[in-house]
This record gives sequence, structure tokens and C-alpha cells, in this order.
Amino acid sequence: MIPRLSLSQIEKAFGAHKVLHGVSLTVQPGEVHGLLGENGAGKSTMLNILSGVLSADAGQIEIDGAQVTIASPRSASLAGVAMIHQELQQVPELSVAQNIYLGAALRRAGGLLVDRASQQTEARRLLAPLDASIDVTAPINSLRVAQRQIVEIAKALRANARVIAMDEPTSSLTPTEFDRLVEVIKALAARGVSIIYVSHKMDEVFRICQSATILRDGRLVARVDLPATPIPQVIALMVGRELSHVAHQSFASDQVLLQVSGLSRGRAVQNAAFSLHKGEVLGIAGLVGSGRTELLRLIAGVDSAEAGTVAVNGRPVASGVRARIKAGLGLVPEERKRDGIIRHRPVTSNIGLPAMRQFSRWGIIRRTKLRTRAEELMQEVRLRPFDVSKPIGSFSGGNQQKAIIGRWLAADTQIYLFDEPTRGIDVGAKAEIYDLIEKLAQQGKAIIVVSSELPEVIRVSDRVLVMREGRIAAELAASEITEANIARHAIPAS
Amino acid sequence: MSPVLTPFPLLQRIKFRDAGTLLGLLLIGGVFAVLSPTFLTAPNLLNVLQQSSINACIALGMTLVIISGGIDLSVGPVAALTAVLGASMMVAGVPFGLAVAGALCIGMLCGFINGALIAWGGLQPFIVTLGGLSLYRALALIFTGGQPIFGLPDGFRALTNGTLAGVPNPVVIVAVLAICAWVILNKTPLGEYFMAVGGNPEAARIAGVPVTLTKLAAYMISGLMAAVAAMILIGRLGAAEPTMGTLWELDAIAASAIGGASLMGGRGSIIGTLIGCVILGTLRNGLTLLNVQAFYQLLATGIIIIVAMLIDKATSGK
Amino acid sequence: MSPVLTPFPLLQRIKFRDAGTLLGLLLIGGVFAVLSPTFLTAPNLLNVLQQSSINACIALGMTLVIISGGIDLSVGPVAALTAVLGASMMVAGVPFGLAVAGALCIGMLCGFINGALIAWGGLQPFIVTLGGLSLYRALALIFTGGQPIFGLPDGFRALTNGTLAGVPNPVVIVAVLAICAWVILNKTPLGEYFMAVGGNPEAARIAGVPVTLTKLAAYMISGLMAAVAAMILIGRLGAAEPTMGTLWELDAIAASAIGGASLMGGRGSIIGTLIGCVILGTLRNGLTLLNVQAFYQLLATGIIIIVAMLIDKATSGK
Amino acid sequence: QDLAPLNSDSEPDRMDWSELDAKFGALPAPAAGTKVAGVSKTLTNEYWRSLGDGYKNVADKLGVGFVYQAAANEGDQIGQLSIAEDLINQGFNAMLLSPQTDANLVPAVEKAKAAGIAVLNVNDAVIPSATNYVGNVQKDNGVRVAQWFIDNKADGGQVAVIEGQPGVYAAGQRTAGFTETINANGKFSVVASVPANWSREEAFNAASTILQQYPDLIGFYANNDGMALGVVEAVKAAGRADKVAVFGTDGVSDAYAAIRAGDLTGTVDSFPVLTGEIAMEVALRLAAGQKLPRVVATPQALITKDNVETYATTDMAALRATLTAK
Ligand SMILES: Nc1ncnc2c1ncn2[C@@H]1O[C@H](COP(=O)(O)OP(=O)(O)OP(=O)(O)O)[C@@H](O)[C@H]1O
Ligand SMILES: Nc1ncnc2c1ncn2[C@@H]1O[C@H](COP(=O)(O)OP(=O)(O)OP(=O)(O)O)[C@@H](O)[C@H]1O
Ligand SMILES: [Mg+2]
Ligand SMILES: [Mg+2]
Repeated sequence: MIPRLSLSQIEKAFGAHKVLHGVSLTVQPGEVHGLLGENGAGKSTMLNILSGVLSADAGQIEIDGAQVTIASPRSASLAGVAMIHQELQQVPELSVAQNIYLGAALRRAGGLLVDRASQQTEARRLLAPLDASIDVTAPINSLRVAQRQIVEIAKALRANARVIAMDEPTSSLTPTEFDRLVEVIKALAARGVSIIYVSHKMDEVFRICQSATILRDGRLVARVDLPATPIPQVIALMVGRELSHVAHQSFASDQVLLQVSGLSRGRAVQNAAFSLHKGEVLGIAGLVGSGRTELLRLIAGVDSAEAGTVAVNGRPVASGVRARIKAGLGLVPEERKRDGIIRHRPVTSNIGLPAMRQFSRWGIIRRTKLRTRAEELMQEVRLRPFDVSKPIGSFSGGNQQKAIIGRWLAADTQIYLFDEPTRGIDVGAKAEIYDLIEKLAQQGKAIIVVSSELPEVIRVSDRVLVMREGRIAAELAASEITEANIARHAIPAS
Repeated sequence: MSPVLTPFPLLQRIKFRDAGTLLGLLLIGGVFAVLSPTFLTAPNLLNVLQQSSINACIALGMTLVIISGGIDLSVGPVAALTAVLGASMMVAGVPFGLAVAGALCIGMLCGFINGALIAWGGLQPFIVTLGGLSLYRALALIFTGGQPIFGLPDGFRALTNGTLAGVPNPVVIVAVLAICAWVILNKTPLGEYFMAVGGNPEAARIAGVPVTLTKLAAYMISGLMAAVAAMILIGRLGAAEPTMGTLWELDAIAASAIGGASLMGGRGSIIGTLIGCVILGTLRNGLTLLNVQAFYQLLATGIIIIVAMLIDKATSGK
Repeated sequence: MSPVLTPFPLLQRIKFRDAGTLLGLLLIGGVFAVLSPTFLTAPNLLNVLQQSSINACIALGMTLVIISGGIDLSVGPVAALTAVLGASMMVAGVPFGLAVAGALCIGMLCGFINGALIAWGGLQPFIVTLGGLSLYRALALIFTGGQPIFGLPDGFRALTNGTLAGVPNPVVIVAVLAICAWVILNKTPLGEYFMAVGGNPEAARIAGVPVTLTKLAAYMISGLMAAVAAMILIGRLGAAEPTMGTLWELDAIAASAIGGASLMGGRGSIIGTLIGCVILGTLRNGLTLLNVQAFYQLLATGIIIIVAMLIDKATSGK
Repeated sequence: QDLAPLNSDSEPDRMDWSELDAKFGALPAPAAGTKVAGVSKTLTNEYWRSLGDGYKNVADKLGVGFVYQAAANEGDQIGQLSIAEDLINQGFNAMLLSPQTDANLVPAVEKAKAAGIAVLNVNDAVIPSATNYVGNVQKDNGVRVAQWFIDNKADGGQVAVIEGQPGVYAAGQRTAGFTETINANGKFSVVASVPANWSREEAFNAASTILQQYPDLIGFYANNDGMALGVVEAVKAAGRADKVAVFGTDGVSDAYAAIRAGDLTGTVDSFPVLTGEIAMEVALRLAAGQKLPRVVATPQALITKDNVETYATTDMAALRATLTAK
């Protein structure tokens, strides 16, 4: 059978840094093909080449047996390739429908005018199987991350492509939404559409992919059939070593470090109250839009609460980010690109930002000290490529995340607020981050982990809060933490 | 999900953001109405509109450029260049319709040069159009030797000095152009491209928006609008001067910004810009009516601009 | 992992980006050196530096403002206001050291007002400083009644007209300030804050950067630099005029942009800005030496700015 | 020697241009290789170009080297200073400076004096430390126009002034001259006096507003001709050309044409070409070592339809004759 898509011997370098060494990949019609690898392995680069965002230095692309030249996103879409990008690629001021039809507006009046009405109808139709609650006329920047990611998926479905590349389409989604995506993907595959699926969530990959290509450091390692190949073997191929699975360990003490009481803001968060102990890891689970992100932002002082207090070590802390940071709180935001990184600045600067004063003497930054500390921290989380003087924007998404976490380690934060900490992070690094969380707990820090991945919540938490429609619906002690329990409390009784 | 798609009553179209700007205008107007009996007369209000029309014309183009993430500092000199070239064609006997068309083409050509350096050359809009600011002015001066050109045909001048149902023609022309700009921005693919390229150029590129062409279009429209403004002005003044249009760029940018355009790109409104122009026009008219001394006019202008923005901010929230 | 941490030889410090700008300067200088025998003489080169020093002073502050994501159009009028207030203090018999200190404080105060409206008021920098452009000028004119203030003490004038080891004092002063600005930008937390706030204000805020204070600091430094420029200039002129500083903002922004500052914020370089100032100064000097007529000077300026940027772009890649 | 700060309009040590030859003899022939530089405000205004033509007429006639430079635009103070400084190093015998403002060329003047170059301040802004000044009496511009109103509109009435850029010396003096004289008469009232920044467009707009506000207005005085011609268009557009008199200042060619056509009532011509010739002659006399009074006043005249043909000559000899005959 002629493969639907074949990429052969793709090479790509950024300056002197070679990131793809002759990688090849083929996908059959109707096949769902995984593209796996650690952070920085070159998955996004590969897909960006396929979708015309980047141009390859060497290599060929064939679609349905015919060689194609993909020089721009436009020519990619003409060739029948659509892509869901890892980072949200949206225009903030435009509506959902306009974003979905960006660059391919439906027209009327002989092509002169945009056909808003049809765009909205079509957008609604595209979104229906994924999330019917999204208002297609709302500006995209009024949506939550998860919804925006769903819009990105809808955007890729719009084009009736022969090949759809999905670069971590579910990094912000909960299993419920993933289930819906699975249905959509199955329908697409049934129509003969080929899908390349990138994800760090192994369960997802094993559920939908028939085969997978595995990359390591820009080189092709293996092509495997799924789910025939066992998970540990796939992971070993990705990271080049076996990952040992460690059981959860608790270091929680009795000493209350953080006390949240009556925290409210509109309908997003209503009367949240809980305490967090020294050495404790508190998981917060809930459906998309249940208010977890907003709760963390209120605690971190990023948004101001309408009511309620936050106390650290028994002392109430004033509002405002700076006061909260001073009191020992630090937020790793959910939307990295918008709220996390300063793109053009090197990793060191991004890491040192909250603690610049600590790294200074007589008002002058001690660069060497900052750099040493940054390297120390990044070594621990295995930043790749390991060059802390490069602008953070040139790192892969997962590696950017590591640097943002490193920021609070460098600031010697006491209470870590992690919002989807492993979003876009590979299995190897994920394990490292779990270890890190555990180590922080052991050192007597306190950690809150908001996550849409139930296994993750279960893996790291000593205690779990379940949020539902802005309220804390349940508190689960260690013995009660199970997927079924969490799901039971998370889903609104309609 | 709002089910109302068509028809749109006008008021519903005036967005909340524009309402803040409008309030600023009404406040300023209110103050002048109290202080000067002449202010609220129909001829004076028409006068304000007429005097705002040149700036409005420039500001319409500027708004599109700003929305697309750029800036055009060269509008004044482009206007001067098209004015002297257009006028000299007329004086040389070219039928004025043809001369005007020629001038408009020259305006677009200037815009094209700016746009090409920005879109293809990859240079910063500010610096390109700052270079253009010197360049086009120099061309206008060299072409005329610094002399104004007089003797424009009466037929042409009648066009700009006439009225339509009592409304001065320049106001009518600019109103039509404003409607065109509004349609382009809000109803056509090009308008979405402007917003997309200004709001998130990377996303726009990835989505297959023709970023280069979009930028070119923005600067060419700006050049065209500068040429139209030039034609209106030389018609009214009866002379084309190579020194025309000094500081027009600041007025136009101010009007756009007052109207809610963000100089970071991706945001702006045609209606807001028009209100911004009228605010600036009202300011000048009112201060003249009150015969405020030169230094204090300057003072009032500075304070009122800032206060209007603060009111706008306070009312429109964001 | 690069093992070279210290020490840094100077050349290594001049970043690749700045090398492109430098190349532009060398090219322009080369052309003039060939065409005019006077150009490459020591007095003439010192002349160029001296003439560039006022713009450099303003541009240093402007660069910091631009890096922090803003713009300051009010520098000229702030300079005028500090000049007339400082001068009138001196003329009234205040010891000139005190008068200068007072003037610098006034400059910072103006910057503080701009910064407060932007950081706390949440207004757009362009529009706030455009308002300031009128406001401070008006205050300067009203304070003096439009008259220049003459009769500055000789001791003060000697400061700005003297030389240090053959180098004119203004050049020395600006060099010192440039080093300070360089240290602030590259070596202090404040510098990191400028770049973070300009690069991504929301992320900076979440990371605990004092965004408001950072913006305030940028505008206050800009106001301070305007005041320093004013002091240097009135020392040289022996008089303070309320009309001083017209169009300074454009020159300063041009120098920053030529030097690689992005008007979108987050990026810029002190060394680049200095080279940018010298490019502009060299241009004026060379064209005058060659006795190029004013209109053609304007033409050459426009063309050279654009060509320099194209060369810079071509050599520095991005 | 410490000079008192110059005030060109009231300096007692002055003479009229017409007395030059009588008091100091014919212009001595300049030494071979004499070079003179002129630096003026801007070339975008015909006045300054004409002034340069006057310089050049004399320089060419006498075989003197001559360079004429100007700033890129009016208001570019440091740019003009740079130009002046750049010229000083090039060995000129005399410099004719028309500064943007009273102060902006002071360092150049000091440097030039130190280098032994004869420095002459020509018209408009006044350098307080200037040893020599050639130019007209700015205030007199306004006085002459006011006098015309007093002479020709016996009943008085409402008049308005369109000012140049706020803070500019010439604008202030011209306005003051007009306003003081006409107010002293008692029958007139200056109902509006607003700035239009030398811009034809702004003058047009301001005049439209004023015309509408004051239906009985009888006249405008504009601080320069460009603005006056803008006012003329506003008056015509308002259909009140027969009732409103409009005056300008400078006497540029377009103003003459407009006076002939009956559009502009009059202008105060300060004869820039002739002023340039006189200035160049004075500079050469200074370079030759003559000691002249500190201020040499140049001619000006109110041009109206009645005398427009008399003054509309490009023959400077004839013009000199007309002016001295008076
Ligand atoms: N614009 C760029 N400039 C320089 N280097 C880049 C750029 N984009 C990517 N890289 C580098 O290319 C390599 C591959 O990155 P890529 O984004 O393809 O990784 P990935 O496999 O998608 O990782 P992740 O799982 O973290 O998304 C990384 O080392 C990254 O640092
Ligand atoms: N930018 C916004 N505009 C409007 N409403 C918002 C916005 N952000 C949050 N909300 C509201 O706040 C509620 C909580 O959202 P939040 O993002 O905190 O939820 P979450 O559980 O973190 O979900 P997600 O998985 O999307 O991060 C949502 O129901 C939503 O209605
Ligand atoms: Mg990736
Ligand atoms: Mg969330």
C-alpha cells in the first residue's frame, strides 16, 4: 500500500545546533501514528517542518506517493496537511469562530466579505463533538486554556485535511475531553485521514495509536507497533534507560504552613478554605473550568480576591503577588507562554527573576553565582540542550517548563503552587519532577499540585481536594484517593 | 451564544470601548458649550467636522496600520509629495480627475515602498517610516524648490469647497472613506488579517495569513489616505506646499490612540478613531472660540488629552 | 556548557547585534572620510561626538523606556522646563550646584508624572507622553513668558564648556552616564526588570517583578536624562529657552531603533544606541562638510537611515 | 569688552542701511580668497531662500567664496548649531547667522569670534552677545499693519491676529506691535489672537472659526504670508472677501500675486533679497576691519494694491532707489 505520508531523511539545525539527524517516518491512510520522545527530542520540529512552519535543511516529503514541496503553512494546507500546534496559536482579540477560520475565511458577496454567519455555524458544528459549551462569538482571550486548546483542535479539523498532525493536543485537557477527542479521531481515521499524534501521556498514546515512531536527541530510534509493544519498553526506547517506579511517600507534618479561608472571586471560586501542612503535597483535582487555576491565582496574589484571607505560618499575608512571594509562595502558571516565560531572555534571567535581589550584592547581580545556581538546578531537571545562556524561547516546551519551576527553587520558595506542572513534560522528566516534588516535601516545603491527570494527582498527593463549579466539593485523605472517588465528587450532579 | 446576527442596529454596533471615548467627547463638548455661546451652533459644529476631516482621513489609514502592528510616521511628507505632484499636474493642464488619480497612485506607491521595506526588508516600521519622513519631504522640496504651487483649477477646488445637503464635501468624502475602512476592518478577510497580523503575527503566519501582503496593504492604504487628505487640503487652500503636513503623524496617532487603538497592534476601532479626531478638532475649535492665549492653549491641550484618556479608562474599564 | 565565565574582554562584550550597527557607522564614516579631507581630523571627530552628546543623553533614557515596553515623547519639553527652571534659579543667585540638583529633580518629577499615569493610571505611554509634550512645553512657556533666560553664572558654563584631557566635558559626562546606563541595564536587577516588563509584562508580574516601580523608574530615568541634557545644553548656549528641545524625541527614538531597540519592548542595547547617536551625528556633520544643500541633506538622511538599517539587518541576521 | 545684551528693536547704537555708503564710503574690494558662510533657519520658507539669493548676488559680484546652509526644519536648534560649528573649522572670514532662537547659536558665535571670524546676526532671532546685527524692526511689522487699519477704517471694529509659533521672537514682536498700536487707538478691539504655528492649514482653520464667531470682523493680521494666504482662503470660503481685510508679513512672491489679484489686502515686505545684499555688504565691511554701529536696520514697507507694482521689482538697484527716494 502506498503510505499516506512519508517523511524521509529529514535534517534540521538551528544555527550550529542540529536537532534532527535524518529522521524518517511513514503513516498509512487511516492510521493513528504516535511520535514519541523526550522533551527536546525534535517532535515539534518534525511536525513544524511537515506543516510548513519551519523548512527542513534536507529530506523529502511524500503524500500519497507524490513528492510535495512544503514551503509555507499555506502550501502545507494546500497539500492537505493540518496541524494542532503545541503552543496555542491564536489571535487574542478575534472571536473563536474567527480564530478557527483564520487565514481561510468563509466568504460571501463574491469573495469580498467574510461570511460571519456561516463561519459561526460551521465553528459550532466543529466544536459540537468536542465541547458544545464554547461560545463561538466570544473573543478567544476570554476563554480558559482548556477551551482554547479545544478551539485549536477544531481549527485543525476545519480544513478536511488528509494528514493531521497533533502536537500535544490534550496537554491541558482532562480525561473527559480526551474521551471526546478519541471519538473524533476514530471518526477521522474511519474516513481515511492519517493522524500523527504527539503526547507525553502514555495511556493516551496506547489507547489510540496503532504504531509509533520514537525519537531520541533528534535521531530515529525505532518504529514500533502499538499496543503490542509494552509500555516500559517504549519508555526505555525514549529515554534510553529503564525508569523505576517509586511508590508515593509522605513527609507531611502537623504544622500548618498555609491557611486559606473564605477565598472567593465571582463564580469561579467560592468560599475556598483549607490548610496546607509543612512537608505536605496537596493535590487539587476537578473538571476543566472547575476553578482550580483561579484558586491558585488567588492564593498567589495574581488575581485579587473579593473575600477571604491567606495566612502563612499563622500570619495573614497582604494581597498582591510581591507580598505573597515574600511570604514564601510561588506560582508555576498553567499557560507558560502567556504567564510564564520572558521569551527573549536567557534561561538564567528567567530563573533569577523573583530572586534577583538575593543574587545581587551592592545592587549588582552576581552573574556567576546566578549562573552556577541555574546550572545546578537545571542539571537536576536535565534541561536540554544544557545551555542556560540561551533565550528561553528557543527551548522546547517541556524544557521551558523546567526552567519556570527552577525559578522558584532558586528563590527558595516555601509553598509551591503548581498548575499543571507536567503539562508538556516527557515521561522521564515527569518522573524527575515527581521526585523533585517529593524532595521538596522532604525538605519541609509545602506543595499544591493542580492537575488534570488523575494518575498524576494520585501519584504525588498526600491529600486531595476535589473542586466542582468553583467550590471545594470534597477532601480525600490518603486512603480515599482513587480515580473513582475523585471522579464521583468532580462531576456535578445535574 | 448570541443568536442576533442580523440586522444590527447602529447603537449595538458602537462597542463599549467606543462609548468611553464618546463620553470623553461629550464632556469636552459640554464644557465648551457652557463657556461659548457659538460652540453649539450648527455652522460651528460643521466647522469642527470640516476641520477634523483632514486628520480623520490620515487617522483612518493610520488606524489600520496600527492595528496591523505597525506605525506610519511618513504620512505628512507623503501628503506633501502627492500634493505638489498632483498640483503641478493640474497646473500643467492635466485634467484634474486624472491628476487626482495620479496623486492617489503616488500616495499608494509611497505606502508600497514603506510596506516593502517593512514586510520584505524586515525592518522596524518606526525606523522605515522615520526614514520616509525625511525622504518624501526632501523629494517634495526638491521637486518644487520649496515654493508652493498656486493656480489650481476652479473645477477641482469646487469639489472640495462644495457642500452636499449642507454638509461640506470634505466631511462627506471622509465619511464615505470611514465607511469603507469600517467595512474593510470588520467585514472583509483583509480586516481579519490586519487584526491577526497585529495581534499575533506568528499565529497569523502559521494559519496561512499572507502576512507580507497584509502589511503591504496597510501601508498602501495609509499612503492612499494621505494622498486623499492632500487632495482635500490643496483644494481648500488653493495651494500645494512642500512643507504641508508637518506633525500630521502625531495628530493621527493621537486620534487612533484616543480612539482605543493599541500601539502594540491587534486592537483598534474605526469609530473610536473618528471620535478621537473630533475630540482633537473640538479642542482646537473650542480653545480658539474662547480666544485662549497661545501658551494656555498648549497647556489645555495637554491636560485635556490626558484627562479624556483617564475618563475613558475609568468608564470603559479595560 | 561554556566554561568561559570571567574575565570578559571588551570585544566579546560587544554583541553580534551591535557589530552590525557598528559596521553601518564605519561604512558611513568611510564614505565621508573619502569625500572630505576635514572629516577624519581629530577636532572634527571630537566635534561629532560633542554634537551627538545631547542626543545620546536623551537616547540613553529613551532606550531604557523602550526596553521596558514604553515610549517617551515628552523628553524635549521636559528638557525645556528643567532648563528654564534651573536657569532661573541660577540667575536668582542659587548656587549652581544646587540649581542643577533642583533641575534634575524636576526632570525626575516630570518622569514620575508620566510614569504614574502609565503605571497606575494604566494609560498608553504614547498618549500620556504626547499629552506631556504639550503640557511641559506650555509650563515652560508660561513660566518664562516665552522669553529666553540669559546670564548663567560663568562657573556653571565653564563646567560644560571645559575639556578633560582634550575631550569636551559634555562627551565625558555622557560617557559616564552611558556606563551607568549600561551597568543598570546589564548588571542590576532593575535592568533585568526592564527587559522582563518589556518582554512579557504579565509573566514578569507573576514572577514577582515590581512592574509598576519598574515603569516608574524607566520614565524617571528618562526625565532625569532629559534634565541632564538640558543642563549641558544651557551651559553651552549660556541661555535657557522655553522652546528648546523640539523634535528631540524623534532623534532619540531613531538612535535607539538604529541601535537595535525594538519598539515592541524587551530588547535594546546601550552600546547600540550610542552607535546610533554617532551615526546620526556623523551624517549631519559629513553632509555639512560636503556642503550638501538642505533639501538634499534631508534626502540623504532618509536614504542613509534606511540603508544603514538594511545593512545592519543583512549582517546581523535577525 | 562686555556688550550689553542686544535688543535689535531698541538698540541705540544703530543706523539705517541707506546711510552705509555715505558714512563709511563705498564697499572696499574684498581681499582675494575671502570666504563667507551663511547659516539660516530653514530653506523650506521662501524668505530664507531669498535672503540667501541676496547674499549670493553680492558674493558673486565681488568674487567672494560663499556657502549657504540651513537646518532641516524650523525648530531644529541643535542641528543648526552643529552646522554652524562644522563650518567654523573650515576657514571662513565671516559668518552670517540667522539663528532658530536667541540662544541656540551662542557657542558657535563664541567659537567663531575666538577663531577671528567676523560674525553677523541677520534678522529675526537676536543673539544677545552679537556684536553686529542686520535686520528689520520686527515690532514695526505689526505697527505698520495696525496703522493701516487706523488710517483706512476710521470707524474701527473687530480685528483678529493669527500668530506664529508660540515662544518665537518674531511672532511675539509682530503681534505685540500690532496689538499695542491698534489698542492705543481705542476704536478697535482685538477679538482673537490665536497661534497657527506658521501653518497655512492651521491658519485656515482658526480663521474659519473666528469668522463664524464674529460676523462683524473687519480684518486679520497674520504673522507671516503663508498663514495670511490660508486666512484669505477662509475669508473667501466664508464669502466675506469684500468686508474683511487680510494682512501678512514677509512679502513672498505668492503674497504679491495675491495682492495683485485682490485677495490679500497687504503684506509688510521686509525685502529679503535686498536684506541679504545689505547683510553681505556689512559682513564684508566687517571682514575688512570697518567698525560699524551694532545694528544696521534694513528696510520694510507695507505693500498694498496701491503700491504693489512699485515694489514688485527684481532689480535691486531700482528697489534701493525707490526705498531711499521715500
Ligand atoms: N527556534 C529555535 N531556535 C533554536 N533552537 C530551537 C528552536 N526551536 C527548537 N529548538 C531546539 O530544537 C530541539 C527540538 O525541539 P522540539 O521543540 O522539536 O522538541 P520536542 O520534541 O517537541 O519537545 P517537547 O516534548 O518538549 O515539546 C530542542 O533542543 C530545542 O531547544
Ligand atoms: N478569562 C476568563 N474569562 C471568563 N471566565 C473565566 C476566565 N477564567 C476563568 N473563568 C471562569 O472561572 C472558572 C474557573 O476557571 P479555571 O480556569 O480556574 O478552571 P480550571 O479548573 O483551572 O480549568 P482549566 O482546566 O481550564 O485550567 C470557569 O468556570 C470560568 O467560567
Ligand atoms: Mg514539542
Ligand atoms: Mg486550570
